[in-house]
Amino acid sequence: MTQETPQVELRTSPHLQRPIRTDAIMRNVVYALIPVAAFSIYAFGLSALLLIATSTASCLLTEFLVRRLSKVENTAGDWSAVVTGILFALTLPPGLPLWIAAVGGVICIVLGKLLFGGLGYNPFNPALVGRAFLQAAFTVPMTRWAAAFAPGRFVQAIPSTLALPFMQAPEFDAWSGATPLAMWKFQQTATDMKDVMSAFMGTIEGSAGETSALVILICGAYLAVRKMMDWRIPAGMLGSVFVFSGVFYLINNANPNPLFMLCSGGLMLGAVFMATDMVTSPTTPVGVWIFGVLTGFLTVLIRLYGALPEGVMYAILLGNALTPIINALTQPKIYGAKKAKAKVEQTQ
Amino acid sequence: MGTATLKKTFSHGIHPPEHKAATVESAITPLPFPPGLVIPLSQHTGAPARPIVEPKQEVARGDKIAEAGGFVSVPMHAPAKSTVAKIGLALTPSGAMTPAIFLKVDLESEQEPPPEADSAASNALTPEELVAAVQETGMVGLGGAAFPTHVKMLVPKGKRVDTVVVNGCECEPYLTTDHRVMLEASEDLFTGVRIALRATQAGCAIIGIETNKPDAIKALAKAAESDSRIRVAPVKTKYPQGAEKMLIKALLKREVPSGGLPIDVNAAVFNVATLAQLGRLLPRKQGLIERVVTVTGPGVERPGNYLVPLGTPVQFLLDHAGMKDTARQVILGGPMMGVAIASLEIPVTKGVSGILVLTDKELAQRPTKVYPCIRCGQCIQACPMFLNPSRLGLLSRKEQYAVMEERYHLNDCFECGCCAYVCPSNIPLVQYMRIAKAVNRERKTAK
Amino acid sequence: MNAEAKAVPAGHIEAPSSLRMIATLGLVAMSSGFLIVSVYQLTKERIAHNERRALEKAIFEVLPDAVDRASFAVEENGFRRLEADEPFVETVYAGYGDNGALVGVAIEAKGQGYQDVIRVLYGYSPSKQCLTGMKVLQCTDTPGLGDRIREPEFRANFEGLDVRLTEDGARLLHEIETVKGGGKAKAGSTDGVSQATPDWRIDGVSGATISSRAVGDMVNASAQRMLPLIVAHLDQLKAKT
Amino acid sequence: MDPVALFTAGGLMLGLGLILSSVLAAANKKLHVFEDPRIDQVEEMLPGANCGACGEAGCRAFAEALVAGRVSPAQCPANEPQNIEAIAHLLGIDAGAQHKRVARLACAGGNNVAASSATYRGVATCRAATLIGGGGKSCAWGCLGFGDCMAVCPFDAIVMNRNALPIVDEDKCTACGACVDACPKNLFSLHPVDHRLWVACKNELRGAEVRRACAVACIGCGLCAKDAAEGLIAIENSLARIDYDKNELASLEAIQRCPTGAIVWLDKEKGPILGEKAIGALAERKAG
Amino acid sequence: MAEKNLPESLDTFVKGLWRENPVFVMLLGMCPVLAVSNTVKNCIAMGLCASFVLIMSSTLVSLFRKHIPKQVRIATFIIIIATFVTIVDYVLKAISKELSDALGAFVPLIVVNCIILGRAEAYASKHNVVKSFIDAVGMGVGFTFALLCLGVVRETLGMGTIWGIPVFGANFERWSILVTAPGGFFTLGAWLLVFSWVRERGRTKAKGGAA
Amino acid sequence: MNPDSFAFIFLQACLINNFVLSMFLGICPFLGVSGKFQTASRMGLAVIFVMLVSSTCAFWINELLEMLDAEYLRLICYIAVIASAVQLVEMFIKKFSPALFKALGIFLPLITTNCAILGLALFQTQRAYNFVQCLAFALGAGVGFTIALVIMAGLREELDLADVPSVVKGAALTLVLAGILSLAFMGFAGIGT
Ligand SMILES: Cc1cc2nc3c(=O)[nH]c(=O)nc-3n(C[C@H](O)[C@H](O)[C@H](O)COP(=O)(O)O)c2cc1C
Ligand SMILES: Cc1cc2nc3c(=O)[nH]c(=O)nc-3n(C[C@H](O)[C@H](O)[C@H](O)COP(=O)(O)O)c2cc1C
Ligand SMILES: Cc1cc2nc3c(=O)[nH]c(=O)nc-3n(C[C@H](O)[C@H](O)[C@H](O)COP(=O)(O)O)c2cc1C
Ligand SMILES: Cc1cc2nc3c(=O)[nH]c(=O)nc-3n(C[C@H](O)[C@H](O)[C@H](O)CO)c2cc1C
Ligand code: SF4
Ligand code: SF4
Ligand code: SF4
Ligand code: SF4
Ligand code: FES
Repeated sequence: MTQETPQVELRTSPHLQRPIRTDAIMRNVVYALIPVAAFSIYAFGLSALLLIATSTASCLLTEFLVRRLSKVENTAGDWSAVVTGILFALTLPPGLPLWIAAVGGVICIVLGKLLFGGLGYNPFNPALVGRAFLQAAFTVPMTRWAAAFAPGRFVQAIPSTLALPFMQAPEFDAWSGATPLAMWKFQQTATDMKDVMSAFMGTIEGSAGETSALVILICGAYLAVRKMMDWRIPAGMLGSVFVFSGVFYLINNANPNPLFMLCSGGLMLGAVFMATDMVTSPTTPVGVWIFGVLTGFLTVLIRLYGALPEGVMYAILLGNALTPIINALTQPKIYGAKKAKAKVEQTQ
Repeated sequence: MGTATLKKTFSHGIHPPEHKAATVESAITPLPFPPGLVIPLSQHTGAPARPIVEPKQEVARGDKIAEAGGFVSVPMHAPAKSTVAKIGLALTPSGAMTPAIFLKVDLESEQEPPPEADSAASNALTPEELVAAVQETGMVGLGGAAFPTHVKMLVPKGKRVDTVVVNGCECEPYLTTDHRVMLEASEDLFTGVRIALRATQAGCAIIGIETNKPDAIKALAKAAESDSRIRVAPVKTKYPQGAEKMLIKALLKREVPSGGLPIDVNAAVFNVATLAQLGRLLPRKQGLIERVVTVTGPGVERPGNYLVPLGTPVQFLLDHAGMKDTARQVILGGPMMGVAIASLEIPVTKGVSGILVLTDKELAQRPTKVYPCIRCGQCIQACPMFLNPSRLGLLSRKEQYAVMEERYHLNDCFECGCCAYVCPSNIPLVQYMRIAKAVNRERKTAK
Repeated sequence: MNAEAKAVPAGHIEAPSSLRMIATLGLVAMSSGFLIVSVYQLTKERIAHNERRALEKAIFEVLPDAVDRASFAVEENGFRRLEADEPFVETVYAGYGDNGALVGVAIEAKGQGYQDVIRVLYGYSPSKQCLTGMKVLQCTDTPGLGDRIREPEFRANFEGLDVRLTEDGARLLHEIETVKGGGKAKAGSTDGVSQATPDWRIDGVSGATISSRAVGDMVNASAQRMLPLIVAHLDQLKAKT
Repeated sequence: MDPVALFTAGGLMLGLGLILSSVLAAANKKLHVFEDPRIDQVEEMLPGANCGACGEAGCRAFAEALVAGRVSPAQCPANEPQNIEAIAHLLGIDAGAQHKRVARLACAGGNNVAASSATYRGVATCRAATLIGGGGKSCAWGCLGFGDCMAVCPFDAIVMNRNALPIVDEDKCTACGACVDACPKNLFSLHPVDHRLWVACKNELRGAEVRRACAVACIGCGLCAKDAAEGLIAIENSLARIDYDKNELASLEAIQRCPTGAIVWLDKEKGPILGEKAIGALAERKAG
Repeated sequence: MAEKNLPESLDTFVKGLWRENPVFVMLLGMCPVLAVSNTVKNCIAMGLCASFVLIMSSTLVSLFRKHIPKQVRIATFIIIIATFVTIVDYVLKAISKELSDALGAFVPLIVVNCIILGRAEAYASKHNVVKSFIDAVGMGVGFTFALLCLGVVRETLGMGTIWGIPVFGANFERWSILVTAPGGFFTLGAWLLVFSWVRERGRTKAKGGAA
Repeated sequence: MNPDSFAFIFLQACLINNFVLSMFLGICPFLGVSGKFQTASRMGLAVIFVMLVSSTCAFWINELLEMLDAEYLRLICYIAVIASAVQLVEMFIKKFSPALFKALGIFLPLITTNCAILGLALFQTQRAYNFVQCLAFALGAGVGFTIALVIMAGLREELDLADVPSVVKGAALTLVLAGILSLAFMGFAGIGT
């Protein structure tokens, strides 16, 4: 007895809605990442381009195929896999064999995301899960850094890029470089303002995307202004790195100076694009600050006192792990809360 | 007293587009009588009214046709000269069938004019008598909740009201009834405010008006100069500024305790339309038989503010205002808190402040695809009650309703819709809250 | 039927006498004691033999010319001959050649690696004033990475490593240094490959810089302390006493 | 073998054993909390579904209640008969009589016969839909068909049929009542299986008003009451109501002249049987 | 349902291997499974050691089950188990130092392996000697099987070898994560996933077949 | 930092070589009791306590056995004494805090027969720690176990609200989480050297 005339619709209030959808947010993150990726390609040439393309394709394809095979609604179109793919590529050393990047893409999406139910439910940042996995699985290729701005980078890929699947890549002495942080850690080179400037402008070695602090900051600002990113997290994280490394620098000035700490390594990329992944960071206003400060502190701790030169990835992953607890302990005090009661609730 | 200069407000909240231009200039115009009226016996919060008429009985305009079913209840009056057709079940916006009096309107004969005001008599009443008189008018809150006004005016023993807050915010987009009332019935409004002051024995009254109604602020501020107890306070234009808890916070810097009432912070809140109606009805010993309704939205051809006899079916009202073919959704109330109705047979009741008609176009702009919560925290930063809608939504999805209540203050949510408004993932958060509340309520009564 | 069913709980409620508990447990414990001690006695010889063999194998590996060895406990000023190896006593092992002459000393060094403590044994030839070899005894660093300090390429670094002492014999002339993979050839000797050129540098393992540096550092620290002691008390070791 | 070692080992272990057992024995006396061992035994004989159909908070609680003698074994509807016997045997009590009860749905308005007045969009559960204008079905009492009852049934006894109406499998249903609680329209109730005469409608409106909403609704015409045994059926609120105290008088006669098919005979094998008149009316409707 | 027709003793045995596999189904004794499964050789050694202890203690417990008072039950079981573990530890050390070094502390830790105590508690103390023995053998084999499942994956991918013999050629890029701690967790997680997927498919198939 | 110092031993046992996440000790209770945050934190406290008790027991037993030249009885003595000590604690809790007992349920006995507890005793002996070092080790191991347990519980409670695919639900999910956590803890490698 269905009526021919179109029926009225019943929906729940509110009947007005802000017109920004989740896929649009993800798409805008992709836009914001394009300049970062472009700079990376400019610095490392063909290898970086291939790396980004491979990893993005791998992430997207994995998401699509797994969803298809498990016969649930396909979510490959929500752009989040693209974000993961690009960010993942930007954390990898240029010159990494492409097959490893492709494997990493699968790990990101499956281990980092789909096992937990997909977008929104993953407790850890998928791109970083992928990177941490690769770091532990293929440590040698993952810690081999290519020199930036090598001549001929646009016509020729770094040879190791094209290693056969599952096979070791050849050494690439001719192309090799070292990150400023590793230089400091393993060669005890001092760091001065010149290094700070080059790290800020991006004329240094490192992961594909950890090169120009300036470009990353500008792109981050775009997202923050459009309210698609929580500015408090990078602010907290960078601020905390600055303060803690400043303290250590004052105690012993063999430690790198705080500005160098800010601009070097993956900190900028991590603080602006990865710690801010809303899925894996706290939601409460206080929690967001705690998260920023905590990840910043861990970064400094690992960089200065750990075995590894760089700690951003581990710091963010540890922050992710603590996020549920931070959230639980920082539930906002509600309007009209009775004071004593609020305390009891918060400890739950 | 003049207006304060600082814009007062509360924390969090949202800024939806206002959409008020279509009706803000349209003066209140009376609607003709429909052939049939439906008077549900329960159009207010509290016990239903008890009918005191029989089928086939003839009633005059303004006659009492149902008496209050208790203290938290109000009587009903006939909005027109008519015959009682039957006492049966009628559909309510909630979808349930409730008892109602069906009236067949006598369209032929002249409707009696309202009686003359007798201010002197009403001014002589004691607070207790005043409360009883208010109840007799059948007044309920016209701001939306339809809570019997006399109950709020009766100050319980041991409590005290120092300030009467008059709610002229009208923060809901699209709606302009309160705005028009403030402009067109300021005399009645001030009479009403004085009644409220007398009944509650409060020392002063503050009329809170959002800054997007400068003409109303100006007009009322001028009128308020004559009475030192009454002043006008502009408040920031922000949704849900009109929610009483938010308004109290903005004007008095007090927070109504969780689970408490305005009276717990020595305040009483009344909507401007409520007090304007009261100021008009009480001196005349008249009952509430009509109200101002904003009929608006892209699906309406002649949007405007209509004075509508209570019980008029929405269909009749929309026929009068002209409903477009593309209309697809009819909402009683504003877009943020209003309820979509399934049938146009539903009558306009005391709590309906607006009818919003949306078309295919608006619905198409709101796709139904729901993404998972990405924990962006937008909702947390929007919720004026400082709840955690993200968590509440996730819990509700997994049917952990008890946890929502025990740990996440479910019952403090007043369903303003800010969270769902900002949610990029299109999660029906308000609906999730309602489901949880409904289930919890059911479980409690089952116990 | 019913009576029987009711009897079930009754039986459970009654607590067993404490005496029975004590007796049972005591008996079981005693039998187990006998059993264990028997097995221990039976396997003791064999286990000691295995351990000795493993140790000797390691010693002879780092002291390629040795065929016999003797253990000495390290003391304040000199060494004390140990007839049997004692646990938890700092020990060096003197190695003797075919003719019974001292060919070198094997010394254990340990230090923090990437994950956990690394223990190595290295051989020192007092006559040649160089190291003769290194063997990793314990290393839980990442298999495939840190583990590569076990590989011959890395161990080759220690064969012939220059550990001359200063004139006064108080410390090493050159500190043992670990340089980044391939750095040795460039930075060290002029011709880069010659084994004959004395070198005090160790090539780090690429990708396991930390573990390899840790080995270098611990050998350095140990050599700084032990070699002067050995040189000073060489007679004791030579005399096997 | 070294006798000294042998002696040391034996002695040490004996001492150890003695000390331990003495401490444990003492602690056992001082600190023991008694718990009836039968609780565990009984629990093992329960199905472990923790469905709550017995009225206790889960199987463990039911076991405790059984041992305490507060309930009888047959009150667990989900248990196998032999287990019920076994529990009764263990506890030395009577198994208690068990009447097979099942859940019955008071609505027949599938989406082929019942009209809808609005399209609902939102969370796809009956509970959610009810809260928004009643869910958009023309009949305010009718089943919404999103299957909350199916989802909640712990025994998979409910399936939704082609017309989005829940069908209860009498064999699988244990009368746990989960569906009764879940249905926001309160359409389910628990009945002994032998209540076979059934009014599958709750609409309290009358005549044409009802027919607009649903073709199989009870219109309150009273024909069934006339045809049935004296006093078995009464009309209340425009609905036929069966007095199950007189259930033994029920027969297929009552349903024959029902013009809509709102009153049915729920046959064990064949499922709901409609009266002749209703079958005709429905066929006509389909054709027209 | 072929299993139904098996004689009871065989069923008791098969149950430990598959239906009630201590590791994959009961999730017991995970520590050694994760810790020593990085090479196939270790897996087999560990499997044998644990099985020996399991069989001996189950048999013994079952033998004396009527004589052990409830209150000292656990203490007694533990002493029995610890005895056999100590024996295994010494015997293993006597056989091969390399192997006992590779298994490290996990041989003595067999004492607290939840499977062994669990079986003593849940099975041996309630059943006769023959049944307990068969159950213990089944559980032991099941445990070894689970170890091998992990060991094969971890050794081949993580080291490129099986039983120390290279399988992928010299140039293989090893997935060294698999022989480290996270790799252990991931591999076991992956196996559990595979098993639950198989089980789920079996269930839906059974349902589909019945309908 | 001095590798024999209290602080270093504590850090090492707590973060760098976390008992659960990099040494694979105490996996059973880690999988079993990490479902609820509240239970996990209580269990964590119980473990810290039991670890301190057993570390102390083990240290003195070892002294005694070495005196008697009966090291071969080490394992059996450790386990017997620790087991009884914990059983005492268990009875104590059952008597005086039934709520706590209910929350920890069957896992209290599991603490006894738990690799982490015995592993602690064996490692401290193997490393020839003195008494103070033993306490640092026990405290570090206990705190590390608690951290891992509590983090895991937080994550799992969060994932209760997620749409985890049905085949992943349960132990597989916990193991995957543990794997990623273990990866994240790799970042602590070398801290303090
Ligand atoms: C049970 C109940 C009792 C109330 N009692 C009082 C009262 O004593 N005084 C008062 O000022 N308001 C009272 N109210 C009205 C509320 O304060 C409030 O005005 C009403 O719920 C509608 O508010 P809203 O539109 O902001 O939701 C009561 C409301 C309820 C539901
Ligand atoms: C989210 C929300 C928004 C509201 N907005 C308004 C408003 O704009 N104007 C208004 O008069 N009442 C508004 N109310 C109702 C008030 O809270 C309060 O009930 C009312 O002002 C009391 O007056 P009344 O009983 O005379 O209606 C709102 C309530 C809520 C929960
Ligand atoms: C998972 C993982 C395990 C590692 N294990 C070791 C190790 O066992 N030994 C080591 O020296 N370095 C280890 N590292 C550190 C790096 O492999 C490497 O030492 C460091 O980045 C310096 O690299 P380089 O030798 O190429 O200069 C590990 C790193 C990671 C991420
Ligand atoms: C500001 C922002 C930062 C993001 N950062 C990451 C990231 O670091 N890694 C990642 O995999 N996805 C990132 N995403 C995408 C998305 O949140 C991610 O795929 C989800 O974690 C998947 O559930 C980001 C998204 C936004 C909006
Ligand atoms: S609807 Fe409830 S939860 Fe959402 S913003 Fe409003 S008060 Fe907060
Ligand atoms: S606004 Fe929506 S997506 Fe964002 S946290 Fe709230 S519920 Fe989740
Ligand atoms: S949920 Fe309903 S149908 Fe299912 S068993 Fe319980 S009573 Fe029967
Ligand atoms: S019977 Fe109730 S719960 Fe079931 S589908 Fe119908 S309305 Fe929903
Ligand atoms: S096997 Fe280690 S705790 Fe169970």
